[in-house]
Amino acid sequence: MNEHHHIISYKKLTAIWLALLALTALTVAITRVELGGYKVLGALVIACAKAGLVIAVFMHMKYEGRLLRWLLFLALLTLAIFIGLTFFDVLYR
Amino acid sequence: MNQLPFISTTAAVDPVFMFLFGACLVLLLGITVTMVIFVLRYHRSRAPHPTSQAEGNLWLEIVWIVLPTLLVLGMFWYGWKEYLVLRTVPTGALPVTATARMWSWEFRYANGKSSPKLYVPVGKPVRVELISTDVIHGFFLPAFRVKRDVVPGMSNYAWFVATKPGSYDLFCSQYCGTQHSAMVTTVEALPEAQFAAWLNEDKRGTAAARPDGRKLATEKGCLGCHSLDGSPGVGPTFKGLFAGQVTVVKGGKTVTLTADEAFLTESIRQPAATIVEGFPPIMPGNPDMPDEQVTALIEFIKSVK
Amino acid sequence: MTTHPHKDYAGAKLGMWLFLFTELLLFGGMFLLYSVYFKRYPQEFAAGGRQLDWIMGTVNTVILLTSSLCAAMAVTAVQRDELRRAVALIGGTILCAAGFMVIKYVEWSAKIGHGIYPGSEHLKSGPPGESVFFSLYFITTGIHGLHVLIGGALLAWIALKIKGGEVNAGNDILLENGALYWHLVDLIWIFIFPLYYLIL
Amino acid sequence: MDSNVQKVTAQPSCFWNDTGKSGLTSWIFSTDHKRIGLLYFYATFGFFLTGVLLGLLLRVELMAPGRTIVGPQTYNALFTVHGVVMIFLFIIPGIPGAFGNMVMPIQVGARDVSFPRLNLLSWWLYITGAIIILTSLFSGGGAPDTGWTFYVPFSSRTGTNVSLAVFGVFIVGFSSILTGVNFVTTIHRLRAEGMTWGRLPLFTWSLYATAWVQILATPILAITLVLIMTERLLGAGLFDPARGGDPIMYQHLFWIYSHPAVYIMILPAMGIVSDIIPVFSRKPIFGYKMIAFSSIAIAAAGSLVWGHHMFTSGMSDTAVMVFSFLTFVVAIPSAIKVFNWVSTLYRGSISLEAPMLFALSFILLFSIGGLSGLILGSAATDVHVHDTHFVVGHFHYVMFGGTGFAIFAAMHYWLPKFYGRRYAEKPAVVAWALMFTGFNVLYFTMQVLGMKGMPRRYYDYLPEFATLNLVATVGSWILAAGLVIMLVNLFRGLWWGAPFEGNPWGGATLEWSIPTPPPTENFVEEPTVTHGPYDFTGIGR
Ligand code: HEA
Ligand code: HEA
Ligand code: HEC
Ligand code: CUA
Ligand SMILES: [Cu+2]
Repeated sequence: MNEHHHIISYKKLTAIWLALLALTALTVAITRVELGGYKVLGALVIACAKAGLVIAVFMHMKYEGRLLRWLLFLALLTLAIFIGLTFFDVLYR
Repeated sequence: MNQLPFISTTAAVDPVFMFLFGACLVLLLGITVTMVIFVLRYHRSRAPHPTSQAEGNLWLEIVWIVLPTLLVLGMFWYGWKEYLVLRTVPTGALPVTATARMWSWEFRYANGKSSPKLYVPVGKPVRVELISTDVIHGFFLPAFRVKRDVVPGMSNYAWFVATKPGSYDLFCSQYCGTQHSAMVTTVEALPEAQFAAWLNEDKRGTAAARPDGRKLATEKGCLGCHSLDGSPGVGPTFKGLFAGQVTVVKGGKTVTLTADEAFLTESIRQPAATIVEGFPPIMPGNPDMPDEQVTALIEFIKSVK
Repeated sequence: MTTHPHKDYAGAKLGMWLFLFTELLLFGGMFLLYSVYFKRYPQEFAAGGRQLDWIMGTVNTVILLTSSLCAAMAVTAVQRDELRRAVALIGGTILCAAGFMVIKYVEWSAKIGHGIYPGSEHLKSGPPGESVFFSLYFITTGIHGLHVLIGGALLAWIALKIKGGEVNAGNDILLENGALYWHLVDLIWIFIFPLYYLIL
Repeated sequence: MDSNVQKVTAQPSCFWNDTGKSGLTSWIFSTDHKRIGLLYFYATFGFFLTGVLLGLLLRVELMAPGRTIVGPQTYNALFTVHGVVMIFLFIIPGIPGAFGNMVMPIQVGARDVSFPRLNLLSWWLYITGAIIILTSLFSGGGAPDTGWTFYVPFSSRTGTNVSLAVFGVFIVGFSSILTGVNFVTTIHRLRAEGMTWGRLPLFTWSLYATAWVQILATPILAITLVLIMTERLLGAGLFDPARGGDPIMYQHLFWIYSHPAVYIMILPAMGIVSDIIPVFSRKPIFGYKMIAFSSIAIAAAGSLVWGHHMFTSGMSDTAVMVFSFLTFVVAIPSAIKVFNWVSTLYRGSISLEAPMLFALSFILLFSIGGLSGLILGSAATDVHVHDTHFVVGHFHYVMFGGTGFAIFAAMHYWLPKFYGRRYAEKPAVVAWALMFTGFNVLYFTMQVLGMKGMPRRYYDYLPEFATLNLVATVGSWILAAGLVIMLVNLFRGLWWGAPFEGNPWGGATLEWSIPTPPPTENFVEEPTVTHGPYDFTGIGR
């Protein structure tokens, strides 16, 4: 039954962890300097990058089949649409 | 009938109804008749075996995707276009402020006059500013096809024009509690001159005439919650209230007070400050009520023994 | 109970992911509210964010990332049949969870001590946006904290199963799913952190 | 109930006489999908009868203006509880929980669902939630009086027991989520050899689409309900305008779930109808692919239209435009389905037995309801009919006339399969005729009332609405009479009626290929599927 697994080495996991810490430091750094609206954008982009790393490696998504990836995309898209459509109200009121 | 420089809300909306109902009726009849014919014609007694095993037909499918799409887009567009009429107030509209509270309406005019019924001049558009002091209500004029929710903390509006004199229903359409269905009043459309006379007759609240407490209690909706005969309601009964003892929750502590004038005044102006034990904190406040009205209400409460 | 001839490994994983989607949307509702109110009260949100302790937030982020690393490593360990090490790594995760909760507790009590909590008099008298910010903060981090507790308990239970030999290299789906749940908790925090602590 | 069916269920492996265990515990702790399905069936149907009784009381109160039998506060509690019970305890769990559980695993050729114990947990969560909801009626400040929509700020202020009721709904929501997770996994993973996506019965397809809505939309309801509780219990003020909150945001969150929820209600019903019509016409369904696709399309597009409940709320006009447009988009896949069903009849060999009568009346009643939905979807007309009895008429047409009638069809179609006995045909047809008539008298009248301007949730009304309200009330009695006849006939038949063995309807989906009632393990050996679900060649009748 083991053929399902792609075993991820400790080394690789540690490397990802270091990258996540570095990104955390980066977010803190860019939100300390005055960038106006960009810092919101920057912080979110970095958060997405971190989320991407966690999902891809820690959660093994990189090694899953296409189905799961599509479904994850579907779930995220749904959330984005819920938020997006609400803004048709919020922005134009 | 329509000599106005703008179209009335009724005249804007009704054709949309006609079009939609017409289209729906045609579709419904078409489907029903086809179904009935098929059922009769291909009933097992007449058709013991199916004579077709067709699993689909691409062209038919395309036709009945494309045609409904076009129809439906037309419906959308027409409905949206006329909706804009409801949202665009003609210039020079008469401003009125409608205040909704549990469970009564109050209409206030530019000159300070206020009234529990909405008086409007015939032929002149009216813009109603919608204000709620507590929960969401709905401002609904079926005769004018107008409806807008009255949301606390939000400035909504509606407009309409009465083309004929008369009395029209005004409902609260958004569910707002026990007496939701009693939150009903009327629009009184008067000929222009008559309306002007009404508007400028002595203004209640500013004129010398002392307000009538019982009438006020009815108009302000007090009696929707407070009974006069001791029976329980949404709020405590007025009967025997004055000078009696009341247990209230004040700032988180339970205390017993005497219902004197100061207490009644506070209860009317800022009911949230002291909540009578056993009742929900739902009474709308009246911070801007003129002093003489408060006095009149208190006099009235005193009289209910 | 019905006995299954064979375990459906991929099915179990699919089921877990589907469940994670529902969690994602649950928090999604809070993020929706956040985005709307942030749009409406940018100043008040910035002011509110400045009142949160970004150092504690950062420390908590590091702690959660580390806990996630431990959880991911535990999966690797079990798959390599290094069961002892797996249990130890799960222990690390739970330790981090505890540390996270302690810091959260300190933060919350500091705020509550200052009279800042949903429905407090302080917030009622302050600017409207501030009350909204802190209510969102408490509810979001509260629900998140609840997930940390559930995730910690789940992993502890799985550690017992590893010790008992029920979860091993040949049958590790339980641990994989437990770890997935834990990563989700981390994932949510990755967004909570900049949105509440940093954007100021 | 075991002993009564013993005679018919002689074969030892029949699921009614499961291994060894007996009595109630063999049911409420069973992980067998058929037993769980029946548990769901009886529970949801029990709540349906509760809700129906409340609906009847609503009508009696509205029979004449003024007080008829209850006071305003009681009336408000009545329609709230009627709505909550009908929506959350009957119609949403109804088809997936009951018939989905009973039939779907067999239809895909599986032994059970993917997570049988989770399935049992779903049922228990459902029952727990239901008990909490019912407790809320008799404790605290009394039965909730907010309407099933729980709009703030009213729901955060009223003194009635809203918090507990909301908590109950929250639990029920979890049950719905778990069912969704279970079904998607089952359909992906447990299809038998040869059961390709193109051979899935349309009922299973519709459950698949429904399950996705359950998974992606229900969590939003969960968080919304949590927020009501924090408003009430903590005074969080997230929707309180005095504290910077926005009541309209509550409505967004509520409808983000609750509009897709109406497709949780209708999609499986459409699936039932798509399965029944070909069987009773002895002809393959017309446009299988389009029907399967339109289920997905309805689920997808239906998730984007929630704002149409808020046209008058003060939402921006741009949003009104967007949501009105998207609402009309949903009508297209619905139209595809209706046209395909009708075409299936063409040149078939139609037998008008009870399941078919209910299925065909579904098409009509759903069409009336759906077309009246278009009037609501168009911005200009919705302003007039919003929050009137026109809306009440609309949703009873789609929910009762649509889903309700589909459930009745399913009861006549599938329950005999699981009991091995059947109802009598004549009374079933009489009951159907009465219900169909009463239904239209009741709800069409309501739509007329709404057009004339009678607002909904009105305990009392002006005299001008009196006659029509009386007519509607009489309609509810005709409907009630039909319902009683149907129930008596159906359940009498299931326990004492004529035997129902083999494949009397001549169905081609897998559930008809196994013994009646089904054995515990469904299939003796894993089936290999070689033909489509509506391929009737070689199936005798
Ligand atoms: C089973 C439940 C169900 C279903 C399936 C639907 C289906 C639809 N509903 Fe309904 N609706 C409710 C349950 C449901 N609804 C409930 C419960 C409420 C009230 C909630 C509350 O406030 O308490 C409500 C309220 C409601 C409103 C808000 C009204 C208001 O409060 O002002 C609107 C507005 O757009 C609407 C629209 C629609 C539309 C466009 C569809 C469409 O999906 C319909 C599509 C169907 C058809 C179009 C008919 C079939 C097709 C044909 C006959 C072919 C020909 C058609 C064309 C060519 C177009 N509904
Ligand atoms: C599936 C959903 C469903 C179903 C089937 C029904 C069924 C009925 N509903 Fe329903 N209704 C709703 C869902 C549903 N309702 C919802 C969601 C609301 C909105 C609530 C809100 O505003 O918040 C609502 C609101 C609502 C109102 C509007 C209240 C108002 O706005 O003022 C009314 C008024 O007439 C009404 C009436 C009825 C009637 C008469 C039935 C009839 O079906 C009942 C017919 C009666 C029978 C068929 C009785 C026969 C049975 C017996 C006599 C019992 C026999 C007993 C045993 C054998 C034990 N309902
Ligand atoms: C929505 C229902 C409602 C309306 C309308 C309402 N009240 Fe009240 N009222 C209450 C409730 C509930 C209480 C008890 C809780 C509290 O003290 O706030 C109360 C308390 C009071 C009290 C204190 C009574 C006592 O027993 O100590 C007074 C005085 C009072 N109201 C006067 C009025 C007047 C005058 C009006 C009209 C201008 C009015 N109310 C309108 C619900 C209402
Ligand atoms: Cu005010 Cu309903
Ligand atoms: Cu809807």
